[in-house]
Amino acid sequence: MNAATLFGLCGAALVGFGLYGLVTNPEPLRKVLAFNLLGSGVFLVFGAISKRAAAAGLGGDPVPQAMVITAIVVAFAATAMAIALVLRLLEETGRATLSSDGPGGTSTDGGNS
Amino acid sequence: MTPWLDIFTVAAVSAGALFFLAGTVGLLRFPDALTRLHAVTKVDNLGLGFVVLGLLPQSNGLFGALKLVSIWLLVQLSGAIVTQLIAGAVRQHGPRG
Amino acid sequence: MASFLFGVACLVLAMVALGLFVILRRPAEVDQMMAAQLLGTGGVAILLLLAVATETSSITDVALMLALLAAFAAVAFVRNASDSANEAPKGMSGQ
Amino acid sequence: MTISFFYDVGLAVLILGVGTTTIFAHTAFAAVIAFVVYGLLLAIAWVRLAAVDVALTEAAIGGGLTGMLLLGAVARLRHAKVDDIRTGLPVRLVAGVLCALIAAGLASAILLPPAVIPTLAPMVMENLAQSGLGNPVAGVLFVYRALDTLLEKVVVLLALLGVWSLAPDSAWGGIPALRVYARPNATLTFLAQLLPPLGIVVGVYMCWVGAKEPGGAFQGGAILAAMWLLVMIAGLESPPSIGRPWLRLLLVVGPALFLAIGLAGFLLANAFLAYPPGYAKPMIVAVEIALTLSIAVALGMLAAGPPERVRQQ
Repeated sequence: MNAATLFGLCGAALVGFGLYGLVTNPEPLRKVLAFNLLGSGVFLVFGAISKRAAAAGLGGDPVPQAMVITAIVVAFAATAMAIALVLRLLEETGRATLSSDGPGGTSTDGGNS
Repeated sequence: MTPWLDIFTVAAVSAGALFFLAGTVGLLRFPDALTRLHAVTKVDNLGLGFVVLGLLPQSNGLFGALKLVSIWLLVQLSGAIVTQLIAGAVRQHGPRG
Repeated sequence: MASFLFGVACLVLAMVALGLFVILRRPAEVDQMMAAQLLGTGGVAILLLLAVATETSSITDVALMLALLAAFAAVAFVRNASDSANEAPKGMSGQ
Repeated sequence: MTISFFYDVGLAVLILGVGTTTIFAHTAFAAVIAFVVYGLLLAIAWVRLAAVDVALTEAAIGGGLTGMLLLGAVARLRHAKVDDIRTGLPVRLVAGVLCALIAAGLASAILLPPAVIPTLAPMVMENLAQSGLGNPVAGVLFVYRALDTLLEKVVVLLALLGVWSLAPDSAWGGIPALRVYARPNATLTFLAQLLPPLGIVVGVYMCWVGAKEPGGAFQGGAILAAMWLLVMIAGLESPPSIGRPWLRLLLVVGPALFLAIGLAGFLLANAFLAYPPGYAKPMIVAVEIALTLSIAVALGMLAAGPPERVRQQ
């Protein structure tokens, strides 16, 4: 077991936790956090794939690394958008919740892209 | 020459690690927020200082050594100011904040 | 020398982990604000040790970045706490 | 070898622990703090994956800017009415099992690598010399996958437009609702006077060193954005109103220059986004400098949020 496998497994577990938080947590802000966790788990899996493909004197394959850099910036832009939506929701309705039909309806998930 | 420099590195870096240990003990054991803050910032900064001192002979060239020292200075400065900020927040809300 | 530095990095990482464990479990927000501070020193020490141990000088740049942004994050934490205190005195959770 | 393995295991466990804290923490504030710590820890982990460029980006964006953004939201949502709905136990159980299955699927993809591991590293290194760059990641970003990088800038601008358009009509053209310190604080003012000059030097250094070593426009821009936000939070400079011409000019100068050079590629090198031989490096450096400015302004405005107040002239 080397570093690549280890952090890849760590990334896989983070994807699981992030997805769980996204599905079960009713607060929109916490959903955004969970979505970010999910995303960074995927990035770590990419990192493991990049490290595994080390060749030509490099520590890792630069193509997945460049993709992760792009993805981090895009994830930040999406998070900013999601947060702005949550705050606008609060301004309009005075509540920070996604369910409109009372208890039980927590499966709708907006605000994340 | 080189073995002496290596011994110096080992000694200073070990001293730095010891200070990190002390800082964590303080964080665990001290009774209130202000003393814990003190343990985290002051002792850990000293630990970092020793680590940087120990790494100086191993760094590549004068530029690398200067960079190490300036990182330490940056951490030292920003750490000191941020600690003041946190302590101000503690005072505003009472010591148990 | 490299494995010694790695060993020290392990030790510092363990200390940071222990500190974070304690800090994140304490209910008072003031304690939680120290988390960024802890990584600002401990994380920088780990990265500098790794930079020399693996002979990759660019890791020093990551340490520089971490030092700058840990201070930035700490400011954001304090801003948040002082905001909430001004708006609602009961906003802070007691111990 | 063994000692570095211990280190990796410790770091992975710590990241998992802090990551789960962001999901299971009781208060949103604790969750966000854990997320910031998680971002800074990930930067340390990326170093171990031989991805120093990613580590720099993650430290700047994951640790700094995202934390700033989320903390602002926590402060506003603190007094919001939250319906106390809890997801029922059966739903949580089913979700847990399904999420564990997905994680297990990903883990098996990691544990069972293909017989021949695909890699593009040799191709990148073969062609890197032509571009005159020394950093393979910068080479991928600005030469082989330049279209991705260009489109990403467009995405960031579109997200900014989206955030701005969420403002009520009456606030259009106003200044962003960035939360600042409620009262002047001498310590913070001192920090905001001291740190930004250092940060600007580091940002410019990151941008400049990016052609040769890890670093580049993203990392430099993110640092500059963080320093700008620090000055605005401390109240030394109020956020600009979104209608300011210089703001809009800075926002588009990077993507516009990139696009112009891309279109010039049709004339000079017979392909979109191709660089004429011999001029690749100066062109890329020019694009990087313009992009650093645009990214800094765009990220800073994204973190500052939609416009709220109209006064300020």
